Amino acid sequence: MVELAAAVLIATGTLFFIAGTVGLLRFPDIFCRLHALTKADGLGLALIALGAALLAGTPGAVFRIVLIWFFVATASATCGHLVARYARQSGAGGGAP
Amino acid sequence: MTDPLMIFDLLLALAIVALAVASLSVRDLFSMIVLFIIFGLLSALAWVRLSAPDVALAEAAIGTGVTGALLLKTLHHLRYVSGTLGQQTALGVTPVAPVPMGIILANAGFCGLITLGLLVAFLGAPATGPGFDALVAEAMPQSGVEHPVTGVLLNFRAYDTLMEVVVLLAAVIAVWQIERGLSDAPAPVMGEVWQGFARLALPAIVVVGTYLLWVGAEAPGGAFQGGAVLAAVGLLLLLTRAYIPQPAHRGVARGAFVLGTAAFALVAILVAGGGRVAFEYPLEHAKTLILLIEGVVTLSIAVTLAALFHGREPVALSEGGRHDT
Amino acid sequence: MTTFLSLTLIALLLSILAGLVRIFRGPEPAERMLAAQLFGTAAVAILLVLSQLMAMPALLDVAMVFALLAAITLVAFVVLASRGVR
Amino acid sequence: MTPDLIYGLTGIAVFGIGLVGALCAQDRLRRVLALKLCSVGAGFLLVVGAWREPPATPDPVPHALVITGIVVMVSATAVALALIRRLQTLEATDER
Repeated sequence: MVELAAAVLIATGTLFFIAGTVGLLRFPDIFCRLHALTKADGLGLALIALGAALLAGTPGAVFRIVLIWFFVATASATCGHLVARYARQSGAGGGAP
Repeated sequence: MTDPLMIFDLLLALAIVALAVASLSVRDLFSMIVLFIIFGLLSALAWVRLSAPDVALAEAAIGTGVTGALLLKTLHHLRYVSGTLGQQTALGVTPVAPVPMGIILANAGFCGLITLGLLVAFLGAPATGPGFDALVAEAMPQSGVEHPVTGVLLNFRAYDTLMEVVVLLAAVIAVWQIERGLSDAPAPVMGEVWQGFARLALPAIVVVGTYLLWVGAEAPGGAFQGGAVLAAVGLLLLLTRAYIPQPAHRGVARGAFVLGTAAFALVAILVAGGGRVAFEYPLEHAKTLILLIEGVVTLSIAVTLAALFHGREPVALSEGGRHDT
Repeated sequence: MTTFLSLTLIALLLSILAGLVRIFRGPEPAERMLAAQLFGTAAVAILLVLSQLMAMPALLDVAMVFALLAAITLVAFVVLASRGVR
Repeated sequence: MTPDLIYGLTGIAVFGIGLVGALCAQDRLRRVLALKLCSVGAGFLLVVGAWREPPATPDPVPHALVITGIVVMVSATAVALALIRRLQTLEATDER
């Protein structure tokens, strides 16, 4: 039962990653791509981490997975903000004011 | 039924070779560096697939992280100095007297021959040679640590690791001779989001670095990987100019550079006192000695890598000097 | 279960390779760095699955360092690139 | 087609590409990067030599060598890039 739940979680996580890549390729300007990217890989990784945590038995592994997810979530949010600010300052991405 | 993991290996191998070709052939220098960073990322995954997590840690932290940041800094310096900062693409600077095409093709041909020779040698070699794993496994109980790679690095081949720390010391001495001067670049406006993240993440990274150092005794990790992670904190502080190196701090920096080598050599020599050869740790103290050396070497590596990234000796130049990034 | 995890591994790696197109085509440097950021996170996901598949809990530390690597290179890019813009 | 054969061929290919790049690239940064590719290719061959069939653990000695190689390579790259930055500064001041 747990394996089935983990499999479903990991599958949906992978779908989010694929959506993130499609968003990266198809969206017109940098801000849409940024939006697609940080959402998709943030949530995608969260689901995969949850699936992996279900499969991993020892509490040590589960704690490390949660730590990794938390660090990646905050880091990708901050970096998304930094790139957006840099893109706006350098006048890129469709000349948004 | 082909094992799907083999398909993953084939895909990864093709991606690594394609990225290697792409990063050397793309014209824009910035794309070259980004492709190199992704090449390093995928090659670290390849190390993991070859069940070498220690090498993957070292490749990710040092081989791609510090090297990638160094390359970005050098590219920025090229555009800052040549005044083409606004320009989006910085193309490769072709030298004054370009090498004629004939010589380049000849070189490429010879390299092809060398690679062919390597290929023949690799395919002809016996599948699994004897190797050292039996010897190491048998000697592990006397090494004082459980993880074989750390045992090899810090005990059986400790002399080689000492020389490696000396190489790092020599590199930072060379870099401080090459480049001098204070950088007057303005502090980048990082914004509150970054300050909040930095206040949360930097201490966490220091904890992860120390954890990597400690776990090295029984699992992949150790002095170099831990030192590289701590150096990453130094890089972030230097980049966001939270810490600007001052001439007064040079004494402390020099002490930290030499600390790793000095402690390693001192322990090696002192241990040789009681009728033992150098580097032959007494069995009951082996683990504590190894961890003592690893701790000091980690600190020294972190400061050295950060200084290598900063790239210049922070001393005020008399004749006006070069002030840039 | 293992074949299912291997298939997700292949899907994640394909998502990285598909994203490489953005690196070649991306007009501005910021987009190239974004793609590198996505690949860093995808590599962390691959490692989480691999640590299950190869039964090596040590891969979680490798995943942690991967996450750190992606953050370092991106901050280096943003700081160095924005210094020249103003 | 075990992993060690696949990654052994990758290592040789990456080493060959790095060698061609190191000798034939005109641009300084590209040559430094090509040398780093050579060192990764060589590392591949070492770790492939250490690989054993899954139940057995791989040979730790080549892993230690490759870790040492990575650290030495980053020191060499740092010195090379410092020299390149110095050259760039001198060339820029000559032009002005």
